[in-house]
Amino acid sequence: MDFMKRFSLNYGAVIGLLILTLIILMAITAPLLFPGNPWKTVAMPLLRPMQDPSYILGTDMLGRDIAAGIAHGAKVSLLIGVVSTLVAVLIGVTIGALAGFYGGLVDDLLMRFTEFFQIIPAFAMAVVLVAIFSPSFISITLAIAVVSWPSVARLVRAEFLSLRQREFVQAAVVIGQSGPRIILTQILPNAVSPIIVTASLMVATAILTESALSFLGLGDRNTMSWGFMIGAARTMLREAWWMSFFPGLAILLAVLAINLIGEGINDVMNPHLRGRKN
Amino acid sequence: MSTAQAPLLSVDKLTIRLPEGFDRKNAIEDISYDLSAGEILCVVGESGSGKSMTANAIMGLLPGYLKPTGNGIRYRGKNLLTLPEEEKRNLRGRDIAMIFQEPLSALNPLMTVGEQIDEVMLVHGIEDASARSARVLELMEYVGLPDPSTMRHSYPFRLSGGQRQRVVIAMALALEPSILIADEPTTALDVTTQAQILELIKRIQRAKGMGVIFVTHDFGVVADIADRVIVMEKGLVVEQGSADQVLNHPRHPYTQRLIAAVPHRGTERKEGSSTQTGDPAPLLELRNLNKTYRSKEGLFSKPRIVPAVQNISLTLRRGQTLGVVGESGSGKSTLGRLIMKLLDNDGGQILYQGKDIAPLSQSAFRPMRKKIQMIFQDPFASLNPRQTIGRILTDGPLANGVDKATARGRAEQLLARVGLDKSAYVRYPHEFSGGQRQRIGIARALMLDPDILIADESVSALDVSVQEQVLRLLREIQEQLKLGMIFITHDLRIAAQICDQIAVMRQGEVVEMGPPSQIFDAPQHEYTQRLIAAIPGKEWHPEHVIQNLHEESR
Amino acid sequence: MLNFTLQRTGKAFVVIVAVVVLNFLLIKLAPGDPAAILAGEAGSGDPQYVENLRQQFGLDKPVVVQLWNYLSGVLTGDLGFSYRNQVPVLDLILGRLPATLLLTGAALIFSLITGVLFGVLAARHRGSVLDSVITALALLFYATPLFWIALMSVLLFSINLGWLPPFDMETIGAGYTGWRRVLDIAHHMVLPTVTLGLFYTAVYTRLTRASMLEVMSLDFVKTAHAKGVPNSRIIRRHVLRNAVLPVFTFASMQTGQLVGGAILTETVFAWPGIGRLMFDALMQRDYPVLLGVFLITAMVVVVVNFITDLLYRFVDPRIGIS
Amino acid sequence: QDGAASAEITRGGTLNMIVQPEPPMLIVGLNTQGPTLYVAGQIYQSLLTYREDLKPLPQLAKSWTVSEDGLTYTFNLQEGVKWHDGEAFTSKDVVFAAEEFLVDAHPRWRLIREAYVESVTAPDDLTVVFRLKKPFSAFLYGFELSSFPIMPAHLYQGTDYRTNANNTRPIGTGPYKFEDWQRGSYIHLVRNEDYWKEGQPYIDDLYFRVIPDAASRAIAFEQGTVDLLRGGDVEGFTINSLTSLPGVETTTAGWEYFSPQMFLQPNLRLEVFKNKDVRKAVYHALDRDFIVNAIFFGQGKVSTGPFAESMLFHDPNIQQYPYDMELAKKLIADSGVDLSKHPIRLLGLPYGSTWDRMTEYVKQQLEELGFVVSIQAVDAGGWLQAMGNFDFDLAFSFLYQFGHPAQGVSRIYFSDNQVKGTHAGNNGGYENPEVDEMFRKAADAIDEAEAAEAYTKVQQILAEEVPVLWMFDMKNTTIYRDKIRNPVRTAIGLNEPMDEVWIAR
Ligand SMILES: Nc1ncnc2c1ncn2[C@@H]1O[C@H](COP(=O)(O)OP(=O)(O)OP(=O)(O)O)[C@@H](O)[C@H]1O
Ligand SMILES: Nc1ncnc2c1ncn2[C@@H]1O[C@H](COP(=O)(O)OP(=O)(O)OP(=O)(O)O)[C@@H](O)[C@H]1O
Ligand SMILES: [Mg+2]
Ligand SMILES: [Mg+2]
Ligand code: NI
Repeated sequence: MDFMKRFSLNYGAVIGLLILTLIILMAITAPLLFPGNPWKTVAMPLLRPMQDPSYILGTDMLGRDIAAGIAHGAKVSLLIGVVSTLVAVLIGVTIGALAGFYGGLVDDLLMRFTEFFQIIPAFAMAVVLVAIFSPSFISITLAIAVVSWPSVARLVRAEFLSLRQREFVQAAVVIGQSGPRIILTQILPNAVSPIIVTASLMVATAILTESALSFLGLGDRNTMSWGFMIGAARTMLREAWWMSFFPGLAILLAVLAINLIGEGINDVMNPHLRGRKN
Repeated sequence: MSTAQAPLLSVDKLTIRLPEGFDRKNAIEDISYDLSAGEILCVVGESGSGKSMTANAIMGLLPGYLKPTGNGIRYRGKNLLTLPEEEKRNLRGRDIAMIFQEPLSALNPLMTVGEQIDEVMLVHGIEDASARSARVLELMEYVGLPDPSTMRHSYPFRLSGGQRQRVVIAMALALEPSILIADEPTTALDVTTQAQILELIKRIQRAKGMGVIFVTHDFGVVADIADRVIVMEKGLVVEQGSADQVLNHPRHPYTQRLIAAVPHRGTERKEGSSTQTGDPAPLLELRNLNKTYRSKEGLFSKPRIVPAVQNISLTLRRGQTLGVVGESGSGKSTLGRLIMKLLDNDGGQILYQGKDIAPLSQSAFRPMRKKIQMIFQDPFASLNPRQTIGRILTDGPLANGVDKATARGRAEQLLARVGLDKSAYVRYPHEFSGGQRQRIGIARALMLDPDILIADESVSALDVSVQEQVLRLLREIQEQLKLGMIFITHDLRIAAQICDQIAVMRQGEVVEMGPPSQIFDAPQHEYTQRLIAAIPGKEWHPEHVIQNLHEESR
Repeated sequence: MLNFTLQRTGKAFVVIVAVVVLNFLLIKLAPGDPAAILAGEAGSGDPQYVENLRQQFGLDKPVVVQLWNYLSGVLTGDLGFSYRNQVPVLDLILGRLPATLLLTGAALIFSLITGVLFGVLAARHRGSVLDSVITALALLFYATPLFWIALMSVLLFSINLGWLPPFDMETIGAGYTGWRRVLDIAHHMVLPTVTLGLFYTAVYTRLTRASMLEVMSLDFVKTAHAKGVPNSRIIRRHVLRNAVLPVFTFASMQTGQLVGGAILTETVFAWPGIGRLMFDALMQRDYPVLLGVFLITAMVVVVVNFITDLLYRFVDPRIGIS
Repeated sequence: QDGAASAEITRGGTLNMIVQPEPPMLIVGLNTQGPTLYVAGQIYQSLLTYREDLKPLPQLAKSWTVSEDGLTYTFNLQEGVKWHDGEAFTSKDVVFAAEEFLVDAHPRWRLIREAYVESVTAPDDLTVVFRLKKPFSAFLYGFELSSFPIMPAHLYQGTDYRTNANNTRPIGTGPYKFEDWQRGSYIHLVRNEDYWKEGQPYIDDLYFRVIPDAASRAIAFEQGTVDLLRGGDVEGFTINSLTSLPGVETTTAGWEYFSPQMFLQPNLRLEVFKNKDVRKAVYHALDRDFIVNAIFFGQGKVSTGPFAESMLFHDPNIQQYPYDMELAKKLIADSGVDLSKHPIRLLGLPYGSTWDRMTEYVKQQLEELGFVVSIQAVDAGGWLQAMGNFDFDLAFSFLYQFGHPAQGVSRIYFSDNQVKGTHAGNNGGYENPEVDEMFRKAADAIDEAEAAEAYTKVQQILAEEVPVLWMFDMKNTTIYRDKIRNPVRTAIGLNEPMDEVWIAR
């Protein structure tokens, strides 16, 4: 496909895809590579990286394998990133589409509603939500989704506002299609690319938010995640840099990869830039 | 100064390669022409033929990845292709100036127009601020801008299209350049404004003895102002010569084709033809229709009120084509959208076969929609890029309860009817040309067996030759199906070609109505008269040229 | 102008009331009885003691009544009383607000200046090595967790190099006054400002670059070229002015997020601002304070947006008429 | 400490400390949290303080006598004591505290007064007499600042204590006066010129700084921004590295009165924990040496039973439960309980990363034993809530023992002290009439030996039944630069007024 070809010419995006694939592979194979529980004490505490070849990234203060933690943590970080983004996109698209398509009072009400969420700092809101509903995979995911949908809603609304005026939408009205049908079959498919771009960037932000929550001690205590690892290691930053360095690097790489991919998609889909490159 | 005979500018075998993956290899190829001082050289050709590219190459304004090659562009002995950037910059604005098509986007929205005119002088080394300031006033006065001392402090958005274009012209004239390049400077303007701007350019050109390269696709404009003409097709110059020669004795078949397609009088339908075949009962009747736009009323801000349609009463019969013409903003589209019920009216009635559809709610009206269909203006925007032609065509019948197989059969039938191959059914819009897309649009409207067809500027976005084909198709269809058609256009010449009746609109009101012959030959209203007077190229009669050609070939 | 102000104020009022109500109800959903917690903290609490506290907080009344009491208090400028801190909420917040405003303001300015600067540089030298370096760095900072940068910069600049103080807003007990104090605060501000701002620097760099490229493709830039305006002047006079407007709008919308980021920064750098206050209040179930912080933050955001709008109207002549 | 020694004392200087977390207020009468006491200990005083072996020492009470029958306690107050606003401190203030202020606002004094105190009177300005309904052997152990804070009657009597305007400017009798409080930043106290101990205190300014991040606090000490760290200010492993800095001294003394003990509280209302063998198995499954050494970096001492080692009446010769996973598994196997059928929640203490590590460790061990465990994530509020509502399966908790078992220990075992809303009652639901009886007997005993006998007995029973799993006695290390002299002198450590602390040049 044309899209694939153009995408493959974008080096950044290809590198991003490569890194992300590796991370996903790591998440999938974690139970095979590091069987058993990543929480388990397996060696001497505070082994430096490479000090013992079977623990290449070293161990933490309880003698847990950092490499195992990173491999197992990949699943949580990615899952929270993806699921929260999906939820946010679902809410955002629904609200944005309704507001943009129907306009008028509906738009006014929905946009005011969106403003409430936008006016409160997203991270503060996430912190409060997670603290109040006690940290768990579900509460963290939902909290991140709840604070990140407004940007999707605004984007979708803007897209709908402009697409609604487009002649092919008017044509659909003229031939007698119903509102919901027009939204779903005429407008939405044409708004998909900016949504995909935003969503891909949101996954990255969600991973960062999750790690920041964990850092503040608001992570899910029953699952290993990168943010948790940094949060747990931060007090020992000076004594055992590797404990926070590697999970930090993992977050950095994952977020970077997703951003690169997102930008790649953007470049390929954005007609403005088409033909300028290469 | 060089000798009088030596051309001011000479373009010699200019070629510009396009990057991989474009529709053709070269944007322009082996272009050669000369421009002398004191002449207006018109460049004509269809969209994409390379007119703008040539102009931009002279200015050195091509994007970095497009590299012009060839023997050179010589201006007063200097080869512009090899001139260092700084020297070229110095020439721009001082020796060679340029005017663009879109007057709004050509001006920086955040600078006053005075500042922008002033800047040309400033960057070319005129240090004396008061001298510049005086010159700004003088220039604004000269291009006919009202009250220059106030207007210089205005921002572009406060000016009308015509005024903006005058500002751009003032900017171009600031340093009395010897060459002025105008790239379709009037295409975005109303006929009346266009006439004024053309007049202005002609006047200045005469007064200053400038060489002007005027890019256009409108033969009427060419006829009005050109000294010499070059015709371009797909990046090649196919014909060049004096205006008389090219316009009246075109040699190249492409030129001939273009000229044959120019809308002109004489092809009008015979008056009364429709009333004979038509149903005496009106198909559609508008009574005192009103629509006023109100900008969203804030809690405390007063709303902006635009009366777009005022007290319009019209009657449309079966088999009749009703033209609606008028300047931009006169409310033509609003009228069309009201009839389609894409907008709610404020007052009056819309009687469809005697039944008032105005008060119906959207859902109540939906089952009736199929009877009133529309052909849109932009063939690129009116087809959903994510749907196949088949889907686009069958969506309507499906929404109206027709089964899939029937709809498909009808779609294939109609594709043939509008002159498209069956294989179009599974293809996507971007695989078609503009003219073909407009045919698809027409097919879509016909899918539902409408009684009334509304065409809003349906051919304005098309090149003349394509425009002509689509118009012919519409006429055929109308004659066969005996629909009632409302044809909205800003071009009186086109309206004259296809309509039985023409309504002239101004500021939401119909000021005059009648058959084309009456509108053209005996316009009653002062506004209509002005419109007619502003039509470019009235002195030139393409139909005669064609006739002559026919006779020659016989 | 007055109309505009009134209209905006009206709208803002509605939004803020909604913010208060929404948060109030949200907090009511929270498990964890503030009275029980306060009692627990005090050593141990028997039911009578807890009940006394509940009564004092007004927690024994129905939620609607509590909401009404709170709202009517807010309307008269009374944000409630923090029983935990034994101080009126407003005093508590106002005492901490300047520090946060200082920090976030500085971070905003820092990130805007650097972001716009780098964005312009990258756009001007589009496709060059400089562009690649700036774009890559922006991406890197965009992807790095804020707290991680904070930790690392403390490690490097405070501990290893000893150049910058790692925490506090000023040298406590030094008793500096006047310029000496300003300098001292500035010295303490460097690290938190930069760490908080870096992410936004990255954001604005990318935004500015994109916006510049977009504007550079517009017709009036072509006109300017055709006028013979030198490149640098085109960038400065024509492109930049048009390109930074959307960046500023975006920045103003981001002020709220900056306060969110301040929670992390204030924690690491012991900055006595409301971000930290909010977090502590949350952890201690000091709900009046939490609500107050949200309210004040919302108001700050609204005010900032309002000012930006006014400025926008000032800078962009197109707005304000339609 | 006088004579030759005092000649060397240098006066002046500033002492920088850390208060963590930032206290909500400084009114000890209304709040007796650690941070509040730490700062307010310099502002307010109480009648007594305690020596490291928990023997009572005079503070605002110059001397005291106890009647033969153990029912009358007479305190003679110091002369010339003034409140910071210049008013004289008198016996009226003590009576106000005992009869009004603390009854309303102090959770522990309220209970003691209700159960034991008949009247408190002031025969003259410098004498206070407490008359008891029945003997209470621990009575004299409840008169340091956290148990019996004394507030100025002339400012508080007849007002709403919680909204009293003076709450923002605490007025006490202590060696330092409140100067200013930049919330989120620092609290500043200055020398009380009119302090009742002639020539004291020696230091001019005290700064208590708020630094929320533990790592930053360590840096602050290292860089010399602060000179003294209290136990808990920095993480365990940092203590070791800070201790090795030149010119730094440490002490673990000064916590004898509180003797905090960390324990694991099974909810005995749960079927699975009703089984004594399961409790014992869990106890055996935990390597408490590992916890103390690896997780707490030596900041603790494995507990031998319900009484902390530094407590009065501590008896080490009771049944012990050393780490033995095999034995633990065998106990479970023998008991016939299928642990996998009883998934449990583990409620951790929300006090920072070290505590999180312990929770994670215990979870691992329990899972090895066969439990299905999920960690109940809570913040401070959530923990108090869960404990107070008995909404937990297995919880970490801790106990301040307040100098005497009758003050601090018995409360978590009394069958009738299962009160919702507090974390420091009998939250596990333990019921044993014999234990109740023994504790009562010991508390009411006038004779020391009689009390000791009852306490030994009760320790034996508890050790056999393990209603809670005593993990370790928390060790709090005070770290300070050696120029700080005399920082810790009594069993209440840094809460003691620093009127004899000085900074050497
Ligand atoms: N910036 C560009 N990059 C690449 N190709 C371009 C660019 N601009 C134009 N072209 C291509 O060059 C050819 C000539 O375009 P040009 O703009 O000169 O046409 P034109 O005759 O001015 O048409 P129109 O009447 O629509 O303005 C076309 O095939 C077009 O697709
Ligand atoms: N949605 C709208 N809201 C407010 N005013 C509008 C709206 N649409 C059109 N107008 C205004 O109503 C008037 C008539 O507009 P309309 O589009 O009907 O004109 P038109 O004759 O079709 O012009 P054109 O030839 O440019 O298409 C114009 O002044 C226009 O600015
Ligand atoms: Mg062109
Ligand atoms: Mg129109
Ligand atoms: Ni003729």
